[in-house]
Amino acid sequence: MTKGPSKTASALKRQWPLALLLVLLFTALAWAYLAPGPAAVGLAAQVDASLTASGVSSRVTAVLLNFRAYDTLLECFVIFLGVMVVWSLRPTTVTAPRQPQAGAILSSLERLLVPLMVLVAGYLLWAGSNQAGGAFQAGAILGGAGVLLLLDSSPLLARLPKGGLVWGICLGPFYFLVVAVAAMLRGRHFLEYRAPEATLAIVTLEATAAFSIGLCLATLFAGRQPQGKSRGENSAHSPAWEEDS
Amino acid sequence: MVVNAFDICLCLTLAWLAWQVLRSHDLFKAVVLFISFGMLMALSWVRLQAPDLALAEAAIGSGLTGALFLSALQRVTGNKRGERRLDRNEERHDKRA
Amino acid sequence: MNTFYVSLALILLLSVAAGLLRILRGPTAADRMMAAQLFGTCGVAILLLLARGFDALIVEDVALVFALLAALSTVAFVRRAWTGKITPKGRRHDHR
Amino acid sequence: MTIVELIGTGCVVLGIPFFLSGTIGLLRLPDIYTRLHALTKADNVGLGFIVLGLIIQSSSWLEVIKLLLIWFLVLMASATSCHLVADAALRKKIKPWTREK
Repeated sequence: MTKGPSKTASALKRQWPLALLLVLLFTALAWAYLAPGPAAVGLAAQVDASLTASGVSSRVTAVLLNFRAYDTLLECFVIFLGVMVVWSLRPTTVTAPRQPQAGAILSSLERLLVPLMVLVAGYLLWAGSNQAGGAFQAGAILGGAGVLLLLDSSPLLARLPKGGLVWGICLGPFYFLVVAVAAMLRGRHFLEYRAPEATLAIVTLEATAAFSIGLCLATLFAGRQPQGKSRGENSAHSPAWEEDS
Repeated sequence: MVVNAFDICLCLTLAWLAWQVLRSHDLFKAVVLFISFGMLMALSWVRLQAPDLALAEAAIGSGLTGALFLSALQRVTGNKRGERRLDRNEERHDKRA
Repeated sequence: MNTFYVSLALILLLSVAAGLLRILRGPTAADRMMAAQLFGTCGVAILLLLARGFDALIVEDVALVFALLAALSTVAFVRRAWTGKITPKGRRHDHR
Repeated sequence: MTIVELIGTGCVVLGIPFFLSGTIGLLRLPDIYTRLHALTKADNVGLGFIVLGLIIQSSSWLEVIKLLLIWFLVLMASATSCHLVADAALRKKIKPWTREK
Protein backbone atom coordinates (compact mmCIF):
# COMPACT_ATOMS: atom_id res chain seq x y z
CA MET A 1 0.00 0.00 0.00
CA THR A 2 1.19 3.48 -0.74
CA LYS A 3 -0.08 4.97 2.49
CA GLY A 4 2.46 5.55 5.22
CA PRO A 5 2.50 3.26 8.24
CA SER A 6 1.29 6.06 10.54
CA LYS A 7 -1.77 6.64 8.37
CA THR A 8 -2.57 2.95 8.39
CA ALA A 9 -2.22 2.88 12.14
CA SER A 10 -4.56 5.85 12.61
CA ALA A 11 -7.02 4.25 10.20
CA LEU A 12 -6.94 1.13 12.31
CA LYS A 13 -7.55 3.19 15.42
CA ARG A 14 -10.57 4.78 13.82
CA GLN A 15 -11.94 1.44 12.79
CA TRP A 16 -11.86 -0.37 16.09
CA PRO A 17 -15.42 0.52 17.15
CA LEU A 18 -16.65 -0.89 13.87
CA ALA A 19 -14.59 -4.04 14.35
CA LEU A 20 -15.95 -4.41 17.87
CA LEU A 21 -19.53 -4.05 16.66
CA LEU A 22 -18.96 -6.63 13.95
CA VAL A 23 -17.43 -9.09 16.40
CA LEU A 24 -20.38 -8.58 18.77
CA LEU A 25 -22.87 -9.10 15.96
CA PHE A 26 -21.06 -12.20 14.81
CA THR A 27 -20.99 -13.64 18.31
CA ALA A 28 -24.69 -12.97 18.74
CA LEU A 29 -25.47 -14.64 15.43
CA ALA A 30 -23.29 -17.63 16.24
CA TRP A 31 -24.95 -17.94 19.63
CA ALA A 32 -28.41 -17.70 18.12
CA TYR A 33 -27.50 -20.38 15.64
CA LEU A 34 -25.88 -22.76 18.10
CA ALA A 35 -28.09 -22.23 21.15
CA PRO A 36 -30.67 -24.93 21.71
CA GLY A 37 -34.13 -23.53 21.22
CA PRO A 38 -37.59 -24.76 20.47
CA ALA A 39 -37.73 -26.60 17.18
CA ALA A 40 -38.62 -24.19 14.42
CA VAL A 41 -42.11 -24.64 13.10
CA GLY A 42 -42.26 -23.70 9.45
CA LEU A 43 -45.36 -22.55 7.67
CA ALA A 44 -44.74 -24.86 4.71
CA ALA A 45 -47.55 -27.24 5.68
CA GLN A 46 -50.11 -24.45 5.96
CA VAL A 47 -49.00 -22.96 2.64
CA ASP A 48 -49.27 -26.33 0.94
CA ALA A 49 -52.71 -26.93 2.42
CA SER A 50 -54.17 -23.78 0.90
CA LEU A 51 -52.08 -23.73 -2.28
CA THR A 52 -54.99 -24.85 -4.44
CA ALA A 53 -57.05 -21.89 -3.27
CA SER A 54 -54.34 -19.41 -4.16
CA GLY A 55 -54.63 -19.72 -7.93
CA VAL A 56 -50.96 -20.44 -8.61
CA SER A 57 -48.79 -23.51 -8.14
CA SER A 58 -45.63 -21.80 -6.96
CA ARG A 59 -45.45 -21.47 -3.19
CA VAL A 60 -43.41 -18.30 -3.22
CA THR A 61 -45.72 -16.56 -5.67
CA ALA A 62 -48.74 -17.74 -3.68
CA VAL A 63 -47.33 -16.20 -0.52
CA LEU A 64 -46.17 -12.98 -2.17
CA LEU A 65 -49.23 -12.22 -4.24
CA ASN A 66 -52.03 -13.89 -2.37
CA PHE A 67 -51.47 -14.83 1.26
CA ARG A 68 -49.34 -11.82 2.03
CA ALA A 69 -50.17 -9.57 -0.89
CA TYR A 70 -50.28 -6.69 1.59
CA ASP A 71 -46.47 -6.75 1.81
CA THR A 72 -46.08 -6.71 -1.95
CA LEU A 73 -48.54 -3.85 -2.23
CA LEU A 74 -46.48 -1.84 0.23
CA GLU A 75 -43.26 -2.74 -1.57
CA CYS A 76 -44.69 -1.45 -4.83
CA PHE A 77 -45.47 1.81 -3.10
CA VAL A 78 -41.99 1.99 -1.57
CA ILE A 79 -40.42 1.97 -5.03
CA PHE A 80 -43.02 4.46 -6.21
CA LEU A 81 -42.16 6.73 -3.27
CA GLY A 82 -38.48 6.38 -4.11
CA VAL A 83 -39.17 7.88 -7.52
CA MET A 84 -41.22 10.68 -5.93
CA VAL A 85 -38.33 11.49 -3.57
CA VAL A 86 -35.81 11.59 -6.41
CA TRP A 87 -38.09 13.81 -8.44
CA SER A 88 -38.57 16.22 -5.57
CA LEU A 89 -34.84 16.80 -5.22
CA ARG A 90 -33.39 19.92 -6.69
CA PRO A 91 -31.58 19.10 -9.91
CA THR A 92 -27.82 18.97 -9.48
CA THR A 93 -25.88 21.90 -10.77
CA VAL A 94 -23.21 19.48 -11.89
CA THR A 95 -23.81 18.41 -15.42
CA ALA A 96 -22.33 15.31 -16.87
CA PRO A 97 -19.41 15.96 -19.16
CA ARG A 98 -20.16 15.77 -22.82
CA GLN A 99 -19.74 12.12 -23.39
CA PRO A 100 -17.73 10.70 -26.22
CA GLN A 101 -19.83 9.40 -29.07
CA ALA A 102 -21.62 6.29 -27.96
CA GLY A 103 -20.17 4.36 -30.85
CA ALA A 104 -21.49 1.65 -33.03
CA ILE A 105 -20.47 -1.15 -30.67
CA LEU A 106 -22.56 0.10 -27.78
CA SER A 107 -25.61 0.75 -29.94
CA SER A 108 -25.41 -2.67 -31.52
CA LEU A 109 -25.10 -4.23 -28.06
CA GLU A 110 -28.18 -2.28 -27.08
CA ARG A 111 -30.11 -3.38 -30.14
CA LEU A 112 -29.17 -6.98 -29.37
CA LEU A 113 -29.66 -7.01 -25.61
CA VAL A 114 -32.78 -4.94 -25.09
CA PRO A 115 -35.13 -7.27 -27.00
CA LEU A 116 -33.55 -10.25 -25.27
CA MET A 117 -34.01 -8.58 -21.89
CA VAL A 118 -37.68 -7.98 -22.62
CA LEU A 119 -37.99 -11.60 -23.73
CA VAL A 120 -36.31 -12.97 -20.60
CA ALA A 121 -38.39 -10.67 -18.42
CA GLY A 122 -41.49 -12.08 -20.05
CA TYR A 123 -40.20 -15.60 -19.51
CA LEU A 124 -39.58 -14.98 -15.81
CA LEU A 125 -43.01 -13.46 -15.46
CA TRP A 126 -44.60 -16.44 -17.13
CA ALA A 127 -42.49 -18.93 -15.18
CA GLY A 128 -43.32 -17.19 -11.92
CA SER A 129 -46.63 -18.95 -11.49
CA ASN A 130 -45.10 -22.40 -11.17
CA GLN A 131 -41.39 -21.97 -10.39
CA ALA A 132 -38.97 -19.25 -9.34
CA GLY A 133 -39.45 -15.88 -10.97
CA GLY A 134 -42.08 -13.23 -10.86
CA ALA A 135 -42.83 -9.56 -10.92
CA PHE A 136 -39.84 -8.21 -9.12
CA GLN A 137 -37.28 -10.24 -11.05
CA ALA A 138 -38.88 -9.39 -14.36
CA GLY A 139 -39.13 -5.75 -13.33
CA ALA A 140 -35.45 -5.65 -12.43
CA ILE A 141 -34.50 -6.97 -15.85
CA LEU A 142 -36.77 -4.45 -17.55
CA GLY A 143 -35.10 -1.80 -15.43
CA GLY A 144 -31.76 -3.06 -16.68
CA ALA A 145 -32.98 -2.67 -20.24
CA GLY A 146 -34.06 0.89 -19.47
CA VAL A 147 -30.67 1.67 -17.93
CA LEU A 148 -28.92 0.34 -21.01
CA LEU A 149 -31.08 2.54 -23.22
CA LEU A 150 -30.34 5.55 -21.04
CA LEU A 151 -26.60 4.89 -21.08
CA ASP A 152 -26.61 4.81 -24.82
CA SER A 153 -28.74 7.98 -24.78
CA SER A 154 -31.06 6.14 -27.07
CA PRO A 155 -33.56 8.15 -29.10
CA LEU A 156 -36.17 5.58 -28.16
CA LEU A 157 -36.38 6.96 -24.62
CA ALA A 158 -36.03 10.55 -25.69
CA ARG A 159 -39.25 10.15 -27.63
CA LEU A 160 -41.09 8.73 -24.63
CA PRO A 161 -43.67 11.32 -23.60
CA LYS A 162 -43.58 12.55 -20.03
CA GLY A 163 -47.24 11.86 -19.51
CA GLY A 164 -46.74 8.26 -20.57
CA LEU A 165 -43.87 7.91 -18.14
CA VAL A 166 -45.93 9.17 -15.23
CA TRP A 167 -48.85 6.92 -16.09
CA GLY A 168 -46.53 3.94 -16.47
CA ILE A 169 -44.98 4.51 -13.07
CA CYS A 170 -48.37 4.84 -11.43
CA LEU A 171 -49.88 1.85 -13.20
CA GLY A 172 -48.44 -0.93 -11.00
CA PRO A 173 -49.20 0.40 -7.51
CA PHE A 174 -52.60 1.77 -8.43
CA TYR A 175 -53.74 -1.32 -10.27
CA PHE A 176 -52.84 -3.18 -7.08
CA LEU A 177 -55.14 -0.86 -5.14
CA VAL A 178 -57.90 -1.29 -7.70
CA VAL A 179 -57.73 -5.08 -7.36
CA ALA A 180 -57.69 -4.80 -3.59
CA VAL A 181 -60.74 -2.55 -3.50
CA ALA A 182 -62.55 -4.63 -6.11
CA ALA A 183 -62.32 -7.56 -3.72
CA MET A 184 -64.01 -5.43 -1.08
CA LEU A 185 -66.77 -4.43 -3.47
CA ARG A 186 -67.54 -8.10 -3.94
CA GLY A 187 -68.10 -8.49 -0.23
CA ARG A 188 -64.70 -9.81 0.74
CA HIS A 189 -61.81 -8.36 2.67
CA PHE A 190 -59.26 -5.95 1.28
CA LEU A 191 -57.00 -7.88 -1.15
CA GLU A 192 -58.83 -11.15 -0.70
CA TYR A 193 -59.20 -13.17 -3.88
CA ARG A 194 -59.73 -16.89 -4.33
CA ALA A 195 -58.99 -19.64 -6.77
CA PRO A 196 -61.11 -19.17 -9.90
CA GLU A 197 -60.48 -15.48 -10.39
CA ALA A 198 -57.26 -15.35 -8.36
CA THR A 199 -55.12 -16.61 -11.24
CA LEU A 200 -56.24 -13.78 -13.48
CA ALA A 201 -55.77 -11.25 -10.69
CA ILE A 202 -52.27 -12.49 -9.89
CA VAL A 203 -51.12 -12.64 -13.50
CA THR A 204 -52.33 -9.12 -14.31
CA LEU A 205 -50.97 -7.80 -11.02
CA GLU A 206 -47.57 -9.28 -11.75
CA ALA A 207 -47.45 -7.96 -15.29
CA THR A 208 -48.39 -4.41 -14.34
CA ALA A 209 -46.14 -4.47 -11.28
CA ALA A 210 -43.17 -5.70 -13.34
CA PHE A 211 -43.74 -2.99 -15.93
CA SER A 212 -43.95 -0.27 -13.30
CA ILE A 213 -40.97 -1.53 -11.32
CA GLY A 214 -38.86 -1.58 -14.47
CA LEU A 215 -39.91 1.94 -15.34
CA CYS A 216 -39.29 3.12 -11.77
CA LEU A 217 -35.78 1.65 -11.69
CA ALA A 218 -34.89 3.25 -15.02
CA THR A 219 -36.31 6.57 -13.75
CA LEU A 220 -34.23 6.26 -10.60
CA PHE A 221 -31.19 5.82 -12.78
CA ALA A 222 -32.10 8.86 -14.87
CA GLY A 223 -32.14 10.58 -11.51
CA ARG A 224 -34.23 13.65 -12.12
CA GLN A 225 -37.66 14.78 -13.01
CA PRO A 226 -38.33 14.62 -16.71
CA GLN A 227 -37.83 17.97 -18.37
CA GLY A 228 -41.37 18.41 -19.56
CA LYS A 229 -42.90 21.66 -20.71
CA SER A 230 -44.82 23.75 -18.23
CA ARG A 231 -48.22 22.60 -17.12
CA GLY A 232 -50.35 24.61 -19.48
CA GLU A 233 -48.76 23.27 -22.59
CA ASN A 234 -49.24 19.91 -24.09
CA SER A 235 -46.82 18.00 -21.91
CA ALA A 236 -47.79 14.63 -23.30
CA HIS A 237 -45.59 15.14 -26.32
CA SER A 238 -42.45 16.50 -24.72
CA PRO A 239 -39.59 14.07 -24.24
CA ALA A 240 -39.19 12.58 -20.80
CA TRP A 241 -35.43 12.32 -20.69
CA GLU A 242 -33.36 14.57 -22.80
CA GLU A 243 -29.84 13.63 -23.60
CA ASP A 244 -27.24 14.57 -20.99
CA SER A 245 -25.29 17.55 -22.09
CA MET B 1 -17.33 -32.52 2.46
CA VAL B 2 -16.71 -30.61 -0.75
CA VAL B 3 -20.09 -28.95 -0.38
CA ASN B 4 -19.15 -27.82 3.11
CA ALA B 5 -15.85 -26.48 1.79
CA PHE B 6 -17.73 -24.55 -0.88
CA ASP B 7 -20.11 -23.03 1.66
CA ILE B 8 -17.34 -22.11 4.07
CA CYS B 9 -15.34 -20.53 1.27
CA LEU B 10 -18.40 -18.55 0.18
CA CYS B 11 -19.06 -17.34 3.73
CA LEU B 12 -15.48 -16.28 4.34
CA THR B 13 -15.23 -14.43 1.05
CA LEU B 14 -18.54 -12.66 1.73
CA ALA B 15 -17.49 -11.58 5.21
CA TRP B 16 -14.12 -10.42 3.97
CA LEU B 17 -15.71 -8.48 1.11
CA ALA B 18 -18.18 -6.82 3.45
CA TRP B 19 -15.32 -5.74 5.68
CA GLN B 20 -13.40 -4.34 2.72
CA VAL B 21 -16.44 -2.42 1.49
CA LEU B 22 -16.85 -0.82 4.91
CA ARG B 23 -13.23 0.13 5.42
CA SER B 24 -12.52 1.41 1.93
CA HIS B 25 -11.96 5.18 1.78
CA ASP B 26 -12.03 5.24 -1.99
CA LEU B 27 -15.71 5.36 -2.86
CA PHE B 28 -15.20 3.92 -6.31
CA LYS B 29 -13.37 0.94 -4.88
CA ALA B 30 -16.20 0.44 -2.43
CA VAL B 31 -18.71 0.46 -5.28
CA VAL B 32 -16.80 -2.18 -7.23
CA LEU B 33 -16.41 -4.31 -4.13
CA PHE B 34 -20.12 -3.97 -3.50
CA ILE B 35 -20.92 -5.16 -7.01
CA SER B 36 -18.80 -8.24 -6.36
CA PHE B 37 -20.54 -8.67 -3.04
CA GLY B 38 -23.90 -8.70 -4.82
CA MET B 39 -22.74 -11.40 -7.19
CA LEU B 40 -21.48 -13.58 -4.36
CA MET B 41 -24.75 -12.94 -2.56
CA ALA B 42 -26.61 -14.40 -5.55
CA LEU B 43 -24.45 -17.52 -5.26
CA SER B 44 -25.31 -17.72 -1.57
CA TRP B 45 -29.03 -17.56 -2.27
CA VAL B 46 -28.57 -20.43 -4.69
CA ARG B 47 -26.87 -22.42 -1.95
CA LEU B 48 -29.65 -21.52 0.49
CA GLN B 49 -32.11 -22.95 -2.04
CA ALA B 50 -33.92 -19.68 -2.60
CA PRO B 51 -33.87 -19.36 -6.39
CA ASP B 52 -36.39 -16.51 -6.33
CA LEU B 53 -34.05 -14.38 -4.28
CA ALA B 54 -31.09 -15.52 -6.32
CA LEU B 55 -32.80 -14.30 -9.48
CA ALA B 56 -33.65 -10.94 -7.93
CA GLU B 57 -30.18 -10.53 -6.48
CA ALA B 58 -28.55 -11.48 -9.77
CA ALA B 59 -30.57 -8.84 -11.59
CA ILE B 60 -30.33 -6.12 -8.97
CA GLY B 61 -26.92 -6.87 -7.49
CA SER B 62 -24.87 -7.54 -10.56
CA GLY B 63 -26.41 -5.12 -13.01
CA LEU B 64 -28.53 -2.38 -11.53
CA THR B 65 -26.77 -1.44 -8.30
CA GLY B 66 -23.53 -1.14 -10.22
CA ALA B 67 -25.04 1.27 -12.71
CA LEU B 68 -27.01 3.18 -10.05
CA PHE B 69 -24.06 3.54 -7.69
CA LEU B 70 -21.65 4.65 -10.40
CA SER B 71 -24.15 7.22 -11.60
CA ALA B 72 -24.74 8.36 -8.02
CA LEU B 73 -21.00 8.58 -7.38
CA GLN B 74 -20.67 10.92 -10.31
CA ARG B 75 -23.40 13.15 -8.93
CA VAL B 76 -22.38 13.04 -5.28
CA THR B 77 -18.73 13.84 -5.69
CA GLY B 78 -19.45 16.37 -8.39
CA ASN B 79 -17.95 15.87 -11.75
CA LYS B 80 -14.55 17.40 -11.22
CA ARG B 81 -13.75 16.08 -7.79
CA GLY B 82 -15.08 12.69 -8.66
CA GLU B 83 -12.87 12.42 -11.64
CA ARG B 84 -9.86 13.66 -9.82
CA ARG B 85 -10.49 10.96 -7.29
CA LEU B 86 -10.52 8.36 -10.03
CA ASP B 87 -7.54 9.86 -11.78
CA ARG B 88 -5.40 10.19 -8.68
CA ASN B 89 -4.59 6.54 -8.69
CA GLU B 90 -3.72 6.64 -12.35
CA GLU B 91 -1.40 9.60 -11.86
CA ARG B 92 0.32 7.78 -9.08
CA HIS B 93 0.69 4.84 -11.38
CA ASP B 94 2.15 7.06 -14.09
CA LYS B 95 4.72 8.47 -11.72
CA ARG B 96 5.82 5.08 -10.64
CA ALA B 97 6.17 3.80 -14.19
CA MET C 1 -26.02 -34.68 -6.13
CA ASN C 2 -22.79 -34.71 -8.06
CA THR C 3 -19.86 -33.87 -5.80
CA PHE C 4 -17.42 -33.69 -8.67
CA TYR C 5 -19.12 -30.69 -10.24
CA VAL C 6 -19.38 -28.94 -6.89
CA SER C 7 -15.63 -29.35 -6.41
CA LEU C 8 -15.04 -27.80 -9.84
CA ALA C 9 -17.26 -24.91 -8.76
CA LEU C 10 -15.17 -24.62 -5.60
CA ILE C 11 -12.01 -24.25 -7.69
CA LEU C 12 -13.63 -21.47 -9.69
CA LEU C 13 -14.81 -19.76 -6.51
CA LEU C 14 -11.26 -19.78 -5.18
CA SER C 15 -10.05 -18.32 -8.45
CA VAL C 16 -12.63 -15.55 -8.18
CA ALA C 17 -11.55 -14.85 -4.62
CA ALA C 18 -7.97 -14.50 -5.88
CA GLY C 19 -9.18 -12.10 -8.56
CA LEU C 20 -10.55 -9.89 -5.78
CA LEU C 21 -6.99 -8.85 -4.99
CA ARG C 22 -6.99 -6.92 -8.25
CA ILE C 23 -9.92 -4.82 -7.03
CA LEU C 24 -7.96 -3.93 -3.93
CA ARG C 25 -4.73 -3.27 -5.77
CA GLY C 26 -6.04 -1.27 -8.72
CA PRO C 27 -4.15 0.79 -9.86
CA THR C 28 -6.54 2.30 -12.38
CA ALA C 29 -10.29 2.38 -11.95
CA ALA C 30 -10.64 0.23 -15.06
CA ASP C 31 -8.60 -2.53 -13.45
CA ARG C 32 -10.99 -2.69 -10.53
CA MET C 33 -13.98 -2.66 -12.82
CA MET C 34 -12.63 -5.45 -14.99
CA ALA C 35 -12.02 -7.58 -11.93
CA ALA C 36 -15.73 -7.23 -11.26
CA GLN C 37 -16.35 -8.27 -14.83
CA LEU C 38 -14.35 -11.42 -14.11
CA PHE C 39 -16.99 -12.15 -11.51
CA GLY C 40 -19.61 -12.01 -14.20
CA THR C 41 -18.05 -14.71 -16.37
CA CYS C 42 -16.81 -16.84 -13.49
CA GLY C 43 -20.10 -16.44 -11.68
CA VAL C 44 -21.98 -17.77 -14.70
CA ALA C 45 -19.63 -20.76 -14.85
CA ILE C 46 -20.02 -21.44 -11.13
CA LEU C 47 -23.79 -21.24 -11.42
CA LEU C 48 -23.85 -23.65 -14.37
CA LEU C 49 -21.66 -26.12 -12.47
CA LEU C 50 -23.86 -25.80 -9.39
CA ALA C 51 -26.96 -26.35 -11.50
CA ARG C 52 -25.47 -29.63 -12.71
CA GLY C 53 -24.01 -30.52 -9.34
CA PHE C 54 -27.27 -30.14 -7.44
CA ASP C 55 -29.58 -31.04 -10.34
CA ALA C 56 -31.39 -27.75 -10.00
CA LEU C 57 -32.33 -26.55 -13.45
CA ILE C 58 -33.72 -23.32 -12.07
CA VAL C 59 -30.17 -22.22 -11.29
CA GLU C 60 -29.57 -21.98 -15.02
CA ASP C 61 -32.13 -19.19 -15.11
CA VAL C 62 -30.05 -17.35 -12.55
CA ALA C 63 -27.02 -17.82 -14.79
CA LEU C 64 -29.05 -16.46 -17.71
CA VAL C 65 -29.92 -13.32 -15.76
CA PHE C 66 -26.28 -12.94 -14.74
CA ALA C 67 -25.13 -13.20 -18.33
CA LEU C 68 -27.81 -10.80 -19.50
CA LEU C 69 -26.83 -8.04 -17.11
CA ALA C 70 -23.08 -8.71 -17.02
CA ALA C 71 -22.22 -5.83 -19.32
CA LEU C 72 -24.43 -3.26 -17.60
CA SER C 73 -22.12 -2.08 -14.85
CA THR C 74 -19.10 -1.91 -17.15
CA VAL C 75 -21.04 0.14 -19.68
CA ALA C 76 -22.20 2.45 -16.88
CA PHE C 77 -18.63 2.75 -15.70
CA VAL C 78 -17.28 3.73 -19.10
CA ARG C 79 -20.12 6.10 -19.91
CA ARG C 80 -20.60 7.73 -16.53
CA ALA C 81 -17.60 7.41 -14.26
CA TRP C 82 -14.50 7.25 -16.42
CA THR C 83 -14.90 10.00 -18.98
CA GLY C 84 -12.27 12.58 -18.00
CA LYS C 85 -8.93 13.08 -19.60
CA ILE C 86 -5.44 12.87 -18.25
CA THR C 87 -2.43 13.76 -20.29
CA PRO C 88 0.67 11.58 -20.28
CA LYS C 89 2.26 13.92 -17.74
CA GLY C 90 -0.61 13.32 -15.40
CA ARG C 91 -1.98 16.85 -15.49
CA ARG C 92 -5.66 17.12 -15.81
CA HIS C 93 -7.26 19.11 -18.61
CA ASP C 94 -10.80 20.32 -18.69
CA HIS C 95 -12.66 19.25 -21.72
CA ARG C 96 -14.31 22.53 -22.43
CA MET D 1 -20.42 -43.94 -16.63
CA THR D 2 -21.37 -43.82 -20.27
CA ILE D 3 -19.07 -42.59 -23.00
CA VAL D 4 -21.22 -39.48 -23.50
CA GLU D 5 -20.92 -38.54 -19.83
CA LEU D 6 -17.19 -39.14 -20.00
CA ILE D 7 -16.70 -36.81 -22.96
CA GLY D 8 -18.98 -34.20 -21.39
CA THR D 9 -17.16 -34.28 -18.07
CA GLY D 10 -13.84 -34.11 -19.91
CA CYS D 11 -14.96 -30.95 -21.70
CA VAL D 12 -16.09 -29.35 -18.45
CA VAL D 13 -12.77 -30.17 -16.78
CA LEU D 14 -10.92 -28.79 -19.79
CA GLY D 15 -12.61 -25.42 -19.20
CA ILE D 16 -11.25 -24.95 -15.69
CA PRO D 17 -7.58 -24.24 -16.61
CA PHE D 18 -8.72 -21.42 -18.88
CA PHE D 19 -10.44 -19.71 -15.96
CA LEU D 20 -7.41 -20.19 -13.78
CA SER D 21 -5.11 -18.73 -16.43
CA GLY D 22 -7.51 -15.80 -16.83
CA THR D 23 -7.26 -15.06 -13.12
CA ILE D 24 -3.49 -15.46 -13.11
CA GLY D 25 -3.33 -13.11 -16.09
CA LEU D 26 -5.49 -10.57 -14.26
CA LEU D 27 -3.13 -10.66 -11.31
CA ARG D 28 0.22 -10.87 -13.07
CA LEU D 29 0.07 -8.96 -16.36
CA PRO D 30 1.58 -5.45 -16.33
CA ASP D 31 -1.10 -3.04 -17.59
CA ILE D 32 -4.79 -2.61 -18.25
CA TYR D 33 -4.64 -3.57 -21.92
CA THR D 34 -2.90 -6.87 -21.36
CA ARG D 35 -5.17 -7.65 -18.43
CA LEU D 36 -8.21 -6.98 -20.57
CA HIS D 37 -6.86 -9.45 -23.05
CA ALA D 38 -6.35 -12.14 -20.43
CA LEU D 39 -9.78 -11.65 -18.92
CA THR D 40 -12.01 -11.43 -21.92
CA LYS D 41 -10.42 -14.18 -23.97
CA ALA D 42 -9.39 -16.95 -21.63
CA ASP D 43 -12.55 -16.88 -19.56
CA ASN D 44 -14.83 -17.05 -22.56
CA VAL D 45 -13.06 -20.10 -23.93
CA GLY D 46 -13.31 -21.70 -20.50
CA LEU D 47 -17.01 -20.97 -20.32
CA GLY D 48 -17.37 -22.32 -23.85
CA PHE D 49 -15.87 -25.65 -22.82
CA ILE D 50 -18.10 -25.85 -19.76
CA VAL D 51 -21.19 -25.06 -21.83
CA LEU D 52 -20.14 -27.61 -24.45
CA GLY D 53 -19.63 -30.27 -21.80
CA LEU D 54 -23.04 -29.57 -20.28
CA ILE D 55 -24.73 -29.56 -23.69
CA ILE D 56 -23.27 -32.99 -24.51
CA GLN D 57 -24.83 -34.40 -21.35
CA SER D 58 -28.08 -32.51 -21.66
CA SER D 59 -31.26 -34.27 -22.65
CA SER D 60 -33.69 -31.43 -23.24
CA TRP D 61 -33.68 -29.00 -26.15
CA LEU D 62 -34.81 -26.12 -24.02
CA GLU D 63 -31.76 -26.53 -21.83
CA VAL D 64 -29.42 -26.66 -24.82
CA ILE D 65 -30.88 -23.46 -26.22
CA LYS D 66 -30.64 -21.79 -22.83
CA LEU D 67 -27.00 -22.81 -22.41
CA LEU D 68 -26.06 -21.58 -25.88
CA LEU D 69 -27.87 -18.32 -25.21
CA ILE D 70 -25.95 -17.88 -21.96
CA TRP D 71 -22.63 -18.40 -23.69
CA PHE D 72 -23.57 -16.05 -26.50
CA LEU D 73 -24.62 -13.35 -24.03
CA VAL D 74 -21.39 -13.64 -22.06
CA LEU D 75 -19.39 -13.41 -25.29
CA MET D 76 -21.25 -10.26 -26.27
CA ALA D 77 -20.85 -8.72 -22.82
CA SER D 78 -17.12 -9.45 -22.69
CA ALA D 79 -16.42 -8.25 -26.20
CA THR D 80 -18.32 -5.03 -25.71
CA SER D 81 -16.93 -4.18 -22.32
CA CYS D 82 -13.39 -5.01 -23.43
CA HIS D 83 -13.74 -2.69 -26.38
CA LEU D 84 -15.32 0.11 -24.35
CA VAL D 85 -12.74 -0.03 -21.57
CA ALA D 86 -9.77 -0.19 -23.94
CA ASP D 87 -11.23 2.67 -25.96
CA ALA D 88 -11.76 4.79 -22.85
CA ALA D 89 -8.25 3.98 -21.63
CA LEU D 90 -6.77 5.10 -24.95
CA ARG D 91 -8.85 8.26 -24.77
CA LYS D 92 -7.39 8.87 -21.34
CA LYS D 93 -3.98 8.46 -22.92
CA ILE D 94 -2.90 5.61 -20.73
CA LYS D 95 0.19 4.30 -22.46
CA PRO D 96 0.32 0.64 -23.38
CA TRP D 97 3.08 -1.18 -21.59
CA THR D 98 6.21 -1.99 -23.54
CA ARG D 99 9.15 -4.12 -22.59
CA GLU D 100 12.01 -1.99 -21.32
CA LYS D 101 15.01 -2.05 -23.58
